[in-house]
Amino acid sequence: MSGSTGLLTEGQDLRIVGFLCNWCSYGGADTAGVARFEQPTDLRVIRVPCSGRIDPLFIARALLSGADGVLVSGCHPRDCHYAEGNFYARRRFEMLKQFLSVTGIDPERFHYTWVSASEGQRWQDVVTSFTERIRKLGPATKMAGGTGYDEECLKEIAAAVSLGDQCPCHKEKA
Amino acid sequence: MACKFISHEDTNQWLEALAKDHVVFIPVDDGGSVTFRPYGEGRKPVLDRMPVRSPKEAVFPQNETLLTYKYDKDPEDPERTSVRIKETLPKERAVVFGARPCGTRGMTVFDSVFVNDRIRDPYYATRRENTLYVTLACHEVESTCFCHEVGSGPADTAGSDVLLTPVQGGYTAEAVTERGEKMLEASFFADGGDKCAEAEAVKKATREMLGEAHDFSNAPEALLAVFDDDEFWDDQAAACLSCGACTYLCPTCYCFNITDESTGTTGKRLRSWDTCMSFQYTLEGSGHNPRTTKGKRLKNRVNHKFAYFPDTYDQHLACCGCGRCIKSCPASIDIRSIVKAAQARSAQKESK
Amino acid sequence: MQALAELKEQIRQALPDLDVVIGWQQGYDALHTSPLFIRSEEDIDKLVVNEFCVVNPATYLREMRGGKKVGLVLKGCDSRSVIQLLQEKLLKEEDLTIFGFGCNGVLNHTKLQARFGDIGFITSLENDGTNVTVEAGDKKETVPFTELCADKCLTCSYPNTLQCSHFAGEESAKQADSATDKALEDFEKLTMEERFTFWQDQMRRCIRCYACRNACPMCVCKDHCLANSREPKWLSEDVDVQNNFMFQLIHVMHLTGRCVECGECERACPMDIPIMLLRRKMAGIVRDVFAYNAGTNAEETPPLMCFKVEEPTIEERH
Amino acid sequence: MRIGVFICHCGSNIAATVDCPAVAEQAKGLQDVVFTTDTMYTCSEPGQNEIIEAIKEHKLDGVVVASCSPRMHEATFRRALERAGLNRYMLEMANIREHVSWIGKNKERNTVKAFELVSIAVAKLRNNNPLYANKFDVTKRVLVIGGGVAGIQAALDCADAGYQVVMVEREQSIGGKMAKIDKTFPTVDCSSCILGPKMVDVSQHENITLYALSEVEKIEGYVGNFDVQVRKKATYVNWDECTGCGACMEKCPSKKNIDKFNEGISKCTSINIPFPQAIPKKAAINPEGCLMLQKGKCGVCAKVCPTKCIDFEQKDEIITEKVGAVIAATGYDMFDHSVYKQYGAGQYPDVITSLQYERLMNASGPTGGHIIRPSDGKEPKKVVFVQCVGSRDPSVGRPYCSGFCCMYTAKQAILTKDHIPDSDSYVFYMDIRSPGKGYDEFTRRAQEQYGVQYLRGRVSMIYPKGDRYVVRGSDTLAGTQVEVEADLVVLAVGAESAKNAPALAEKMRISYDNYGFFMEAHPKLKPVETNTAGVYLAGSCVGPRDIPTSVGQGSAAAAKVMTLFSKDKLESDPQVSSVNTSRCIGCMKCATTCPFGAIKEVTDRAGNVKAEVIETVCQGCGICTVTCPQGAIQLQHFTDNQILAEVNALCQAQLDF
Repeated sequence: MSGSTGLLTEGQDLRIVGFLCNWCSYGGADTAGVARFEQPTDLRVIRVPCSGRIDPLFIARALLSGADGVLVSGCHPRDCHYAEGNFYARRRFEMLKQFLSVTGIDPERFHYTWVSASEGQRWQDVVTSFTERIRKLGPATKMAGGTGYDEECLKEIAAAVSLGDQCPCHKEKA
Repeated sequence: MACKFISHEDTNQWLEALAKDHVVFIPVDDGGSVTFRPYGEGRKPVLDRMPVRSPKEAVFPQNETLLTYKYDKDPEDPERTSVRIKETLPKERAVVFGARPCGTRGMTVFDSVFVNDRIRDPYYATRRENTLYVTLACHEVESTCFCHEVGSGPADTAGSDVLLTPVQGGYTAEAVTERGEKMLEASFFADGGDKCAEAEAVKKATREMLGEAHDFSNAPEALLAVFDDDEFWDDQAAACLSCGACTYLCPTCYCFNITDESTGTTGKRLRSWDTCMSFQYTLEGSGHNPRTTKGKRLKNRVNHKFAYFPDTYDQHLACCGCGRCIKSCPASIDIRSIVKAAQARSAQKESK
Repeated sequence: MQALAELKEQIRQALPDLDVVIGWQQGYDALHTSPLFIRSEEDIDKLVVNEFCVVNPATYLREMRGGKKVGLVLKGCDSRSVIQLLQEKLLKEEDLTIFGFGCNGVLNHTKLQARFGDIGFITSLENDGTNVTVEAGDKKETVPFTELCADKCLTCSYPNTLQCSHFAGEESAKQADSATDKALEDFEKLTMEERFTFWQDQMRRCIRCYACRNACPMCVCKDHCLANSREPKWLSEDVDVQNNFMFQLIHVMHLTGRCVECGECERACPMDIPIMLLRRKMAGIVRDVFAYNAGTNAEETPPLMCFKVEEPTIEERH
Repeated sequence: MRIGVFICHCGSNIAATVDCPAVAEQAKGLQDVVFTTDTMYTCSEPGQNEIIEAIKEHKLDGVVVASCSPRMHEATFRRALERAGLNRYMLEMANIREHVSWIGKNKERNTVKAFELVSIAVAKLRNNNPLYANKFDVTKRVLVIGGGVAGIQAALDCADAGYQVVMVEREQSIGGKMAKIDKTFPTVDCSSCILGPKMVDVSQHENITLYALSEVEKIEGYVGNFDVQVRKKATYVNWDECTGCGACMEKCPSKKNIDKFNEGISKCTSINIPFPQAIPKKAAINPEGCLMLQKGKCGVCAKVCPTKCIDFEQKDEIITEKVGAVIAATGYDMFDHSVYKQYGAGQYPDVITSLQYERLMNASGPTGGHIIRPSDGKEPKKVVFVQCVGSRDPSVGRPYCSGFCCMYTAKQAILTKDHIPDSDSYVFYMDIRSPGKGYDEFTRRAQEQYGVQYLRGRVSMIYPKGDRYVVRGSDTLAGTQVEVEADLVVLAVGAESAKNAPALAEKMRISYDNYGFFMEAHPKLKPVETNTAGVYLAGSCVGPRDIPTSVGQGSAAAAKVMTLFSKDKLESDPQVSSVNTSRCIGCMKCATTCPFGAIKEVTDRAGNVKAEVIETVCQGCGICTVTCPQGAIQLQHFTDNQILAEVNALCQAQLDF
C-alpha cells in the first residue's frame, strides 16, 4: 500500500465518496449494475439506511480530509422509506451546499440528488456527470496537517535540523 | 556580567545569522495577533507588543509526536503481525528571540517538573538543551502585568540565556548563562559602554511603573484555609466559561495528555496540551468525575500555581505574572483578585 | 446614566424572588467589564452598563437549567439568544426575568488593539457615542465609533432588549449603519483558492481552547460536546488545520438556524480568528432560504428541526 | 479482532473484470484481517460452508464478504454467520459486482476499487458490535377503524380466527358506502342482500366489540402493544336498553333534519335510526335538531320510549382499549361537485350525484325505489350521466381516476331502463375503464342490450331550459358539439379521501399522499402494510377501490394481523437508535425529528431529563443521530464512529514509514 496517498492510487482515480440510502439510491446503483450501465470507477459508496442518517458533517469531514468530491443521494422527496428522512436531509444538505463556498471548498465538489431504486439509467447519468465535473476541477487542495506551522515554517525547521551541530553555544552544552 | 550593545540594524543581521543553523522563533504579527513563528524571509519581529502565545511552545509544543508506529503483516501468514516503532526525538536547535522575561521565566517551572533528580523527560530535555532564550526586558507595562508580585520583574533573567534591554538605537545584551556568553561573542556585539547605565535606568523605570507589589507570600496558607469553601470557589468561578485560553496561553502550565492517533495500519503517539479547566481533564474511565463543577476546576488552577507547586517544588510560585490568563479570558477573570479574595477570606475566617 | 439607576431599582425590586441576576461589573481595568452575579442587595451597586459590556450574560443560562429563577440584564443582541433557547424549550419562560435597556453599541477590543497596540497600554478612553478618543502612551487619537465598535453593532437591528420583563431608560434609536455585511461581502470577493488559503492561515493559529464554543450561548451541550468525545470521535487530539477547521464546521452546522449572531465566539477567541464570517454566512443562508431570523420569535421552529414537503425556496437538485 | 475476508468470483460475473485473487492477497495487509480467500460462488452451499469452516478454524469474530449487493445476499450471509455461532451483525459486505465488475471494464482499476471497498468494509467491521434482538409480548386484539365492507371483512376474518376485534365506526351504523348502494355491478345483485348478513355477523360475533358513532382519539405504543383511546359520542340514548323499535322516530316532532344516510335527498327526524338494516339498530339523537337539547322543551321520545332509554344528559365517553394491531379501513368520501360552476355548482335540483341516484333507485330509499325528479316528483324520461366529475381533472386537484365510476354508471343506466322502460339514457365519458372480471361485457350490455347512448367527450355546460336541463358537450368521435335535453342529470362523482384522514394518519403515525389517501409500505409488494409496524390498511382509504378489491384487502389485512399474532413474542430489530445517557443533555431535539414517535422523555435518578428510545417503535432511520448535537443518540450498526471509520479509510492518508 502506498504511503502518503492513502488508499487511492494517485493519478488514476479521484477520491469521490458516495453516501447512498439503502432503500432507493443504493438500489438504484444496483439496478444500474444489473443493467451493466458503464460508469467511471472513481466513486466509492458508503451505504447508510436513510439520507436522514447522513450528517452534513460526514461530508465536511470527507472534504477536509482530502476527498475530491462527495456525492450524496437518497429517495426522491415523498418516497422516503422512513417517510421524512429525506425532507430533513434536503434542508441539511442545502445549507451545507450553500455554505461551502465561504470555506474556500468549491461547492461544486459536493452534490446531492435523489435517485430511486428503479432509476438505473439516472444513476449512471448522475455518477458520470459528477465524475466529469470533479475531473474538470481536478484533485482538491489538501488541508495542511501536522503541527500548527505553515509550510514556510516547516521548511525553516527542516533546514535548521539538517545543519545540526554547528552552533558553538549549543556544542558547549551538548 | 558583561554588558554589550547591539544596534537595531545589527539585530536583524544577527537573527539572519542565527537562522542559518537554528530555528529562530520570533514574535510575528499573525493575522493581528502576535505569535512565535520561525524567522524567515520577510518576517519581522514584533517587539512592541506582548506575544499572545507564550514562549513555552518552542520547547513544549501543543502537539508533539512521541513516536510513530506501523503494523506489518506477514504476507505468508496474516495472523502474524509485527509492529515497527520510530521514536521521534526532536533534532532541531532553536533560539527563542524576543520573549518577555515573564514568559521565559515560565520555563523554570517546566525545568523543575520535566528534568529533576527523579525524572528526565527526553523530549522536553532534548528541546530544552537545544533551545536558547534571548529575552527582551520590558520598558512599558500593561494593566495586566504583575510580574513584580510573583517574585519576578520586568528585567527578570530566570530561564533566559541572554537578556536584551531596549536603549536608544538598539539593545544592551547581558549573558545570563555560559551559552548566552558564547552567543554574545558574535561580531555584531560591541561593548556596552554608557548604554549599560541607560539600560539600568530603563529597568528601574519600568519596575517603578509597576508600583507597589501586593504580597502573595501567604497565598498557600490562605488558599488552604478556603480549600473546602465551595461557596467561595463557585463564586469566583461564576463567570468562568471553562475554556482553555488561560491554561494554553500560560507560560507555566505544563499539563498534557497522551493519545494514540491511528490511520489504517500506521499511527502516532501524540502528546498534546491539556487543560484543567475542562470537564474532561479529570473525567475517569468509569464516568466518575471528581471535578464536576467549574468552581472545583478553578480552585485547582489557582491552587496549583499559588500553593501546590510551591509546596512540591522550590517555594517558587508557578505563576510568572505575565497576565495572559487575565487578558485572554473571555470573561475577564483576574487571577490576582481571586488570590487576594482568598487571602481576605482566610483573614476574615481567622478573625472570627 | 438614567437607565443604570432604573435598572438597579428594578433589580432591587425583583431580587427577593430571584436566585441570581446576571449583569456586568467593572473589570480589572477601565476598558474591561466582567460578568456580575447579583445574589444579594450589596451586589446591585456593582452593576455597570457601558460600551465594554461585551459578554452575553445569556451564555450562563445553560448552567441554570432546572428551575432556578434567573434574572438577566441583556442587550438587544443578547436577548435574542434567550428567545432562541426558549424556542428550543431549553428554558422555561417563567424562570426568567429579563431586564432590558437601549444599547448604543459596544466596543471591540480586537479593533482597539489593531489601532493602538495592546489594550493594557491604553491609559484612557472617552466615548461620546459618535467618536472615541483614546490615549495610549504618548498617542492620543479620536476615531469614529463605527471604526471601533463590534461588527454586529454595524448591522444591528435589535438595539433594544426583546421580550423583557422590565425596561430601563429610553429606547435606543440606533439604526443599522448598513444593511449589508461589508466584511463578509469583501471576503466573498476573494477567489475560492484565496478563501481556502485564508482559512488555512487562520486555523494554524487556533489553539483549540474552545473559548468560541464555551462563550456561545447556544452551545448547550456544555461538557458533552462532540469535540471532546471519543465515542463518537469526530476530532483527533491533533491541533492542526484540518481538525481545527473541522471543529469550526461542527460549530457552524450545529448552529444552523440557531445562531443569533451575538459574536461572542469571535470575541472570546484569544487568537482573534475572524470566525464570525462563517457564522454570519450561515445565518444569511438561513435567512435567504427559510426567511428565518434566529432568536426573534419564541413560537417558531428552527428550520432544521422541521421541513416542508414542497420546499419552494430550495432548488430541486438533479 | 480476527477478521476473515471472502472474495467472491460470482462465476465470471466478478472475476471477469476484477482480479479476485489479487484483492484477497492484498486484503491480508489490512488491520485485523487474519484470513482471506477467494471463492467461485460464496453464496452457494459450499461457499457458505467455507465461511463457516473458516470462522471455526481461524476463530474469526468478524467476516467481510465481497460479492454482490448486500440487498441481494446480506440475509444469506448473516444466516451463515449465525450457523457458525457468530452474531449476524458481525458481517460486512463489499459490493464488488453491481458497483464494480458490472459497471467498469478496466480490470486494473476495478481491482483497485474492489480492494478499496473491501478496506472500507474492514474499517467499518472493526467498529461493529454484536447486536441482540429484544423479545416482547403481543396483545392479540386488533382494532379495525371503519365499518365499511373492507373493515367488516377484516373484522370477521380476524374474529373467526379467534382474535378479539374492536371495531370503531364514525357513523351511527356500519355498512359504509356499500349499504347505500342499490345493486352492485356487474352481477346486479342486491347490495344490502349480500352485505346485510355480514353486518349482522359483526353485531352477533362474540369476538367483536363494536363502537358506532365513535372515533379514534389517540393511539400510543407500538406493534403488539397499542393503547387506543376511543371517543364514544353522546347518542342521548342508552343503547344497552334501546330495542330499535322506532316508536321515538314516529313521534319525534322535529322532522326537518338532513338525512345523511340518504345523501340529503330527504329529511329525517332528530331521533333516528338511519335505515332499517342498520347495525347496531339503535336510535340516536342529532343534538342540533333536537328541541329538547336545543330549547329544553319537548321530550316526546322519552315519553313514548317503551324501555325508557332516552338520556338527555349523556356525555361523550372515552374508552381505552389495548390492542396489538390496527387495521385502518376508513374508506373515502364523494367528491363535492359544487366546485363545477358550469354544472350548476350544486344549485340545480335535478342535477344529482350518483350516490343520491342510488338512494332514489333503492327500494328501501326515501322514494321506495321509484326514480323521480327531486324538483317535481315526475318520472324522468331522459337521463344523462356525466362521468369523471372530480376524476382525471387536474383543474380541480383530482388528476387521478376513481376507477369504479365507469362501472357504476353503466349499472345505473341499465337499472334506469329496468325502472322506466320507456326512458332513454345518455352517458358522457372520457374513456371506459372496465378492467375486471365481467366488467367490460357489462358496459357493452348497457350499450347493446339496453340502448344506452355513450358519447365520448367532456360536458362543458349544463343549464336549465324550462323545466328541463340542456347538457352541452362534445362528441369527440363524431367531432361535433352535442346538446342533450335531459329530465335528470346524474354526475358520476369521483372518490376522494375521507375527511380527517390526515389527522387519523398522524395518530397512527403513517404517511398519506397529497390527496389524503394513506400510503402503503410498498405500492406493489406491501399493499396492505404501512411503514409503521402493526398498522395495516384495507379498502379505499389507500385510494379508490371497488367492492371486490376492498373485500380482498380486508381479508389480506386480516391475514397480516393473523401472521403477526401467530407468534407469542415479537422480536425487535436491534438495528435501532440507542442513547448514551451520560452524554445526553435532555434537549429532546431527537424526539422532535423522529418520524415514528420512538423517543420518549425520561427522568434519571438524579432528576435529569434524558431521551429514551422505544426500541420496538424505532425503525432505524438515524434522523435522530444527525439531530443530536452531542452524538449521544447513535443508530446501532450505523454509528458515527462506524461511518467515520469508512470515511477515514477512504480519505485519510496513512503515515509515511
